Amino acid sequence: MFPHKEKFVREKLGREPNELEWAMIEVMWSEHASYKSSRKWLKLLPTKNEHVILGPGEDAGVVKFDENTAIVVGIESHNHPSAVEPYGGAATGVGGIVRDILCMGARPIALLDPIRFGPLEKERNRYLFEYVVKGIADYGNRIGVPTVGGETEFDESLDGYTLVNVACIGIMHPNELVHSYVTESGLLLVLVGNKTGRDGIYGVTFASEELSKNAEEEDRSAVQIPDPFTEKLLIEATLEAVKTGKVKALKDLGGGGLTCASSEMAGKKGFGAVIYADKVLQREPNMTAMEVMISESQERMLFAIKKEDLEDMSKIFEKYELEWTVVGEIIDKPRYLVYWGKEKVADLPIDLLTEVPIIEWEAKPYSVERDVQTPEISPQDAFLKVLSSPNILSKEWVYRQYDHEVQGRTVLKPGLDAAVLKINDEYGLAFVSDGNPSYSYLNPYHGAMACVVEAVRNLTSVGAKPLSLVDNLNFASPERPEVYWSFIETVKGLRDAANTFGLAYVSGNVSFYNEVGNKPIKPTPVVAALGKVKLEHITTMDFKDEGELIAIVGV
Amino acid sequence: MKYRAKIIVRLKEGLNDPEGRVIGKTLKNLGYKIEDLKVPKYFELVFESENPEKDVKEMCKRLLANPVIHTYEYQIEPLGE
Amino acid sequence: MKYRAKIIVRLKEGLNDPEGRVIGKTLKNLGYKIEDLKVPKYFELVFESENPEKDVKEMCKRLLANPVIHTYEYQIEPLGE
Amino acid sequence: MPKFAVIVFPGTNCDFETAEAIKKAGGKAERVWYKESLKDFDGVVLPGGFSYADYLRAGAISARAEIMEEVKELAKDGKPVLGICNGFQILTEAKLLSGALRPNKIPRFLCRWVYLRVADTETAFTGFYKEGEVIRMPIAHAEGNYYTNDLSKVRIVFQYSDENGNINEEANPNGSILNIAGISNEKGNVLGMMPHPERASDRWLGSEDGLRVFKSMVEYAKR
Ligand SMILES: Nc1ncnc2c1ncn2[C@@H]1O[C@H](COP(=O)(O)OP(=O)(O)O)[C@@H](O)[C@H]1O
Repeated sequence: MFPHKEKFVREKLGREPNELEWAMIEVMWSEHASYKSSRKWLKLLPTKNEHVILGPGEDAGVVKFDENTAIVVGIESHNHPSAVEPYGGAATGVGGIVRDILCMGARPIALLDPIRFGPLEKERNRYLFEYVVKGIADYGNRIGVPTVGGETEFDESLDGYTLVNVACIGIMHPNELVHSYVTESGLLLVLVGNKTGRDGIYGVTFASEELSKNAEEEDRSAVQIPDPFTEKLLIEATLEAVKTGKVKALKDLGGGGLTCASSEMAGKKGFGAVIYADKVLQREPNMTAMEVMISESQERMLFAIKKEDLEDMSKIFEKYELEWTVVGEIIDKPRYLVYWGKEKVADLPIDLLTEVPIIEWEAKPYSVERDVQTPEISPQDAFLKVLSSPNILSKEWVYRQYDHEVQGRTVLKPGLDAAVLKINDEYGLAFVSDGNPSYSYLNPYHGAMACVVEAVRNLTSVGAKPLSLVDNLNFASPERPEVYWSFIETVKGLRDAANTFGLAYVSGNVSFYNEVGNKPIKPTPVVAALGKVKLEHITTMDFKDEGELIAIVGV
Repeated sequence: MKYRAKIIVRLKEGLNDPEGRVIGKTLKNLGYKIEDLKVPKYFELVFESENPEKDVKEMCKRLLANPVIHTYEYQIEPLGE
Repeated sequence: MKYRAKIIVRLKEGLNDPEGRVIGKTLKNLGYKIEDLKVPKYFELVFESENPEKDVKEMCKRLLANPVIHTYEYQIEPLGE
Repeated sequence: MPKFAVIVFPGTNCDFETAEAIKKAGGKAERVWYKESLKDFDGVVLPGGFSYADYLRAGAISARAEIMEEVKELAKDGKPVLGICNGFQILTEAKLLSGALRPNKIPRFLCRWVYLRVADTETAFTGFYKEGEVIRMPIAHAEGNYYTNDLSKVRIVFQYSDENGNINEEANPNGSILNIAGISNEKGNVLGMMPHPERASDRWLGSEDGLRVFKSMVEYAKR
């Protein structure tokens, strides 16, 4: 997919990579891991202001709430896996974003789930809807992180498909921030959590391609069985380990598995790594080095710690009955070496994995305000039609299945304009997500702006002052010129709207290749926003008393 | 005709099975020498059909199992009218 | 000796089974003529034992079934050393 | 000041806020990992959550942990033992309370606020309530449908009701017999309840009705 990839790699390496090396390069160069088609444009987004402690670039963003409190926030999509296995796909989507928050050193305290489906008239769409919700519920509830809001939307264009986005926030003291990269050599790399199996092999490349017609039957390796039990133990063990101050770097294993986590951890500041792949605990017999290196088995975390701290750390992992092994070491040369027993099975310059060239696809504008027919309909009928649309109906069926109160912080619960979580005795954090693919389809630039504006309006409706934003960009294949153009327009819209409010994006996610049967989805940017509100000043949307005046303010 | 079907839905070989693992471990802690424990899904149904085998297969594909991660097996016995 | 046991844990007669009811209803909505659907719990285990029958009974009593609401049945087959 | 252990099993997830509520009610609270000991405590709380992810049956696996032997000793000594949600499920599975908690009548997880009628004010946990009082608390469970074949062994403490304290089918969120939301043993020192009093112990979270469960427990433990 990168036109001169093979030539580039061979020239840089001075030889032909072996099979394992190719596999690792393949994974790291996938759209999902490298952002090669989007990186250039994402640079347009504002990412700094007085609230930002850490912007995009690591597993999640960090926002200052007050002197003693930092809020970590991130958003992820799990569209492809959820379309083939809604329960496991959605559940592991929750697991992934929760670990992203966790690996900054923060306790995950709330989730939002913007989810989208085809029309409910069809059996397959109902099946996807029911099991996506069940997957999110079963996972979020079991790990004790409340799902406090989200969106549920149905649209013709998603027939047979689903967009599952999940945003998560965490809380920590600013001093507890742990980075996802190392700044010294000699550290041990310790892999903690679930054993590694053959699941998710080539998951990232899967997420970087269109779904085939027979996806359901074929893609067993692309989905994983969720294990919220282990995730919950990982959360507690990781937080206990972080509190000791002995965790030098931390990353969760998601797309790209061990290859991605360890190479990014080592490579970011110019170090390298040796990986002893055979030391990775394996769930299935006869696994190869390649399978171990790129498996996307869930519920695993990679810790970088000093040799002398290994014993203390291992006690924590063992207290929580988690399995762990030392799987490698940080070296001061920028190389990436993999051993299988005594045999060296891969030897690459690390930047061949971590510094992937960008791609720019052809972008072709389509005429905005596409020629849609304005339906001939009486105001009465239109009114009824709108009110009876599943997009307007109460989403109670969804959020009643979510524990939205666990951890004892949820002041404003689902069903209102935004959720509010109590952060201390005086202040709360408002959290909301918005997307509107119908607007984005008609005019991607204005549609993107509308997402930001709506999120900000929802924050203000509960009395909160906006703090920061994250964005999740769900698009079809960037190789389609009109899609790529709509992507660029969307980013510009996000940029301009945020600048208007003086807001910054601290984290985000891009998911391309969302299509089924050769049909692109509508451009679907989703924005999640954080705000700060004095508990005394929280407002809700219900009328409070008879005789109150009703006014509309605005243009 | 009426039939009774017993359907077992299993996770495909090699997939992570946290529930089986946790229950197996608990039995080990209670002193039993468990080598392997699985908790497949199990359905018993009584239904009317002209074509029971086709119906059962379909029910598995459409609802009871997900071919991406599951295999299934079934037994059908006639129960008379 | 090694054995394989298959254990089925059922709700006692007369107790309603909300899960079975919902799955049954969903299948009816998909057009099948379901008269009854149950989802007993089902365990398959491989274990070592001197006294397999006693062990399986005990495991059921101590963990796998709750005597307040469940009955259980099992099959055991030897697997050799 | 009486000191309570809040037991943390793998998968327990309401331990922090439960400990907070106990402190707010005037007690000392310590989170205790299930491998540790319960010596030196004046009472025990088994908080909500998903111990062992609810695998097998909610509460079944935790109920077989060694620490439950110590909980039984404490209960025998007349000290207060409170099980909330998953804690209630564990107490029934451990036979500290009779009956069983079955899947909800609509077999899904259900998170919402309910009204409860206080049916028994003589237990260690209800001293601060008035008999027949109607209070508000949230529930959040998938297996809260209480069943027993021997009602003579239970003291009904809380029942799901409507706003006015009527016990009826509409007010029953999960199918429990007699709308039971909480029961205690004969002595009144072991209580299991599905609703979450710790989530109703702060005015910002919607109600402080639950705090009195902990206040009553603290007061009882002082005796
Ligand atoms: N998937 C979901 N998960 C949790 N809460 C949801 C979900 N979908 C909708 N909600 C909640 O339902 C309420 C109404 O949602 P929505 O119709 O999107 O609101 P609005 O139209 O006011 O933006 C919000 O409080 C929202 O958080």
